[in-house]
Amino acid sequence: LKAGLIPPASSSGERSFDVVTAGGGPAGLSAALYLSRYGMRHAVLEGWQPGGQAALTDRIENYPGTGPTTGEALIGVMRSQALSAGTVFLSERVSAASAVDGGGLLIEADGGPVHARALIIATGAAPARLGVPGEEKFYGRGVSYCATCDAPFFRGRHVMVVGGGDSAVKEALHLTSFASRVTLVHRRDALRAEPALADRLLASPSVDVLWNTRLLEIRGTSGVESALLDTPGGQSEIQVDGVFVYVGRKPATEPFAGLVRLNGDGTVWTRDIVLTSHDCVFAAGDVTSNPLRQVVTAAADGARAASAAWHRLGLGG
Amino acid sequence: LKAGLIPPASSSGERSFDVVTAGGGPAGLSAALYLSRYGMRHAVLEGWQPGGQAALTDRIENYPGTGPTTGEALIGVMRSQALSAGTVFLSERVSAASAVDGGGLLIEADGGPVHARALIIATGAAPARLGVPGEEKFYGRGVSYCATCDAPFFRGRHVMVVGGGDSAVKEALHLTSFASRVTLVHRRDALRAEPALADRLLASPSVDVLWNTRLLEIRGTSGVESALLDTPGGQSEIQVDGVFVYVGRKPATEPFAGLVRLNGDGTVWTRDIVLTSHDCVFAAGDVTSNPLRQVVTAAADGARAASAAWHRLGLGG
Amino acid sequence: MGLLSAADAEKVGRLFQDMPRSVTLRLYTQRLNCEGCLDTERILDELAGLSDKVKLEKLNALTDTDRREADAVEFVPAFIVSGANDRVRFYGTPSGYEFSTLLTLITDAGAGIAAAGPDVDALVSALNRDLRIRVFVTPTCPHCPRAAVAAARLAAASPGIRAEIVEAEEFPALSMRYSVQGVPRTVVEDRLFFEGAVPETVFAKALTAALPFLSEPGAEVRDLLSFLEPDA
Ligand SMILES: Cc1cc2nc3c(=O)[nH]c(=O)nc-3n(C[C@H](O)[C@H](O)[C@H](O)COP(=O)(O)OP(=O)(O)OC[C@H]3O[C@@H](n4cnc5c(N)ncnc54)[C@H](O)[C@@H]3O)c2cc1C
Ligand SMILES: Cc1cc2nc3c(=O)[nH]c(=O)nc-3n(C[C@H](O)[C@H](O)[C@H](O)COP(=O)(O)OP(=O)(O)OC[C@H]3O[C@@H](n4cnc5c(N)ncnc54)[C@H](O)[C@@H]3O)c2cc1C
Repeated sequence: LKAGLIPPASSSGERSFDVVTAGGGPAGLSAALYLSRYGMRHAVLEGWQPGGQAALTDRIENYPGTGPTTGEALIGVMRSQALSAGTVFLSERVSAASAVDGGGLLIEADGGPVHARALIIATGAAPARLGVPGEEKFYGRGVSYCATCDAPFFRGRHVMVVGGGDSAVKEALHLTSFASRVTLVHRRDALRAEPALADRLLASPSVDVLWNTRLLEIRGTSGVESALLDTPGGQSEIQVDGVFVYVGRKPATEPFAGLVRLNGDGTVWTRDIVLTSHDCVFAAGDVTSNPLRQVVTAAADGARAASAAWHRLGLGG
Repeated sequence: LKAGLIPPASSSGERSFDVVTAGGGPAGLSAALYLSRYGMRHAVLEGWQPGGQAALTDRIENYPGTGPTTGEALIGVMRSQALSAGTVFLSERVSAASAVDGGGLLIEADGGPVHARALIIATGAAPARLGVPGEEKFYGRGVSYCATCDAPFFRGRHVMVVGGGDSAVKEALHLTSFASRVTLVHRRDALRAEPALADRLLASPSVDVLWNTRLLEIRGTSGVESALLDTPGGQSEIQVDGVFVYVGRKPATEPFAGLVRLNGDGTVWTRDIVLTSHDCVFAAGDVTSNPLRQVVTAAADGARAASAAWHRLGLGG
Repeated sequence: MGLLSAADAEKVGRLFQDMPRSVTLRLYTQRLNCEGCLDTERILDELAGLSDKVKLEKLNALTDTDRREADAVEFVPAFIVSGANDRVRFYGTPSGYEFSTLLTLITDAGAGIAAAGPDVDALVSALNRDLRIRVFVTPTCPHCPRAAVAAARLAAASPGIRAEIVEAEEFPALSMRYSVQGVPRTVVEDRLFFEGAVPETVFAKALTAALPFLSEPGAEVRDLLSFLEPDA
């Protein structure tokens, strides 16, 4: 077993901590680093995607304080900072969390219950689905939500990217190194992505953009063969070998729906950045509605949640 | 002239930008990086302390994503990221800022007026003074706000540190390598500093702590000779050769007092983390009352302020 | 063994190689009674070894007295960073943050970088006397490089100004004479002082305002930055 991976047992044989952080993305890792420095007994339940969305990003140029880097490298440093400060990592997913009568929280995870005096929700978000016919059927066989992961399968092929925000544009750019042609389909007439990215995309010779266009259906037999589009000039079907979907993210808050108040879009309701409707529960990063969803904002929220938890538990004078 | 140091003149010969950021600490540098990537015409008026407080810190261990580093190195990377993304830096201090009839902001700086459509206040904070007799008189001659700078003058001497937070404890620890004896004076009965630091301090044989004690006066002739204290046992005067003051920070908001609403403690009043009482003015970092004052939180606030300014000016879809 | 890592040495070497003109470090040392002399010589030797754009001239403070007097060198170790002019000197062993100051002094001299702008022009034309600026620094002081470089750039801009960077710990008597217990502390002509670092333009503006005070006879000492206030 690797150091830091062994769940410490409490006297009663249970797994119990001062603070549990759900989520191992930048928000969770930063919270862990701060909690360790505060000297608190704590564990990170990092779910099934250690490192979070950031770890899957090819190139990060806008994290202040590191030069351009890969998501994997940046997250790698964050994780090892927390590890060497004493964080316990459990690769388990939280399925439910509830308040215990008389105080404390009960967290249900893959490996059994975990007890904590405070909880930090940093479960981030997962890609939103388009909800069109064929999307579910061809997932993993031409439909993807992660260009960084799947681009190599489309070397020399024609791929479609759906979306117009930062993620769609970044990943479309990434795909140009693999695919022979990238068609970006966007339902508006301008990109929402930051100009530094958008300009690069529009200048790329292997990219064409279909404005004011919606994807209606993904078609094929064993794999993706074509896409049916609703364009300003009417419906049209074009041949593609793959479809990459970047139409927003869905916060991973189901396990906490009974514990804390959620906003209409499923994010955790917060005030003062990290406080939730429950005294001993804090939230950080993409799982909240805090403005701007970036690595640096998630990391800052994580630090703030750790500090708030520390003060809440009365260990910070 | 170095690249990035030349103020661009607008058609009318004035200095005019989409966004001006006041302050060149982590908050201002991060804002600049994001503004550059958004493609906005902007300048940083970095005041007299380029890099801010962080640049003056010897060792930073808790910035997620870099290993332990020096403030100078961390800030150096942040600054060069912004520079290479196209930020204009002016080493000027803002003395006043006001709204112009018909829209826009007029910012008075050392080099003359600057016009902007939006302003980001990221002027951080400076060490707070105790306000006791002798403090002003002996500044630079025994009274200091920077142990890292001045510790060597107190080799083998007895110094006093006033305060109980992270900074006081960090700097008291630093002083133990120079002074023969360090007396920490704290007005409460417990340290507010993070345990990783506090434990190290309390374990140090050359440190003694006077709890529930206030410094009343710093005395001497040409330099510091003694400190008058108010202790639980009554007033007492003890001989010291130097006094290092770490009793919090004073936000640098005077130039903006007429432009935006301030909180009672002088910080800029904000909602949604970075919005101020003026539509086109944003605030980030230690100048706000946002919880936790750290490099990572300042950097995140800066990114959020840049994003808010971009959306406000209608350039973000 | 080198003081710089191979990677740093390469970086610094490249920085020097890119300088438009070469720079000579004129070093004064003596064998006896000089704690910092050997270390300073090692540091400068190493820097001079990185590029032929940086030359090191070694003088003996006790025997090369004519040169020493011509250079007005009062203490050892001392070196003059000589590019387009001879007006910037350093007293003491440049280590820690002072090492980064030294690198900037060299690259500034090699690129002819000087303070500039209307405030600096105003100072240069108003200057009716020579000025000696002393900046006291320590190796652990992160603000100090900025204060030292500002003084050096003012000196580079004006033939009447000489900048002396003083390693405060190495010259305790001198530090004591100016009651230095906090750095950076900048002292002009022994009569004006300020703590901390300000941009060159602000420094120039304050100096211009303070020139009449310096011309008055007397031993009164004043905070230079107080001349910036409108009522001063
Ligand atoms: C394609 C793409 C490109 C991007 N590029 C950039 C960029 O260049 N710069 C930038 O700053 N940002 C970028 N971002 C945004 C950035 O990745 C996110 O803002 C950031 O990762 C959010 O961090 P987080 O910790 O809040 O959540 P996440 O990174 O989403 O991490 C969530 C964590 O929670 C865990 N988890 C989920 N459910 C559970 C559960 N039930 N129990 C336990 N654990 C759970 C997951 O395993 C994961 O570890 C990009 C995002 C995408 C999608
Ligand atoms: C001794 C000490 C140790 C610390 N250690 C750590 C640590 O280990 N880890 C950590 O994360 N944080 C640490 N911090 C905290 C961290 O340094 C601050 O939270 C951070 O620097 C705040 O950034 P900021 O950009 O908001 O403001 P600042 O860093 O204060 O920067 C303010 C900027 O505004 C400029 N300015 C001021 N007035 C004006 C004006 N009128 N016009 C124009 N510009 C102006 C200044 O020149 C400066 O560039 C430490 C702080 C101190 C004092």
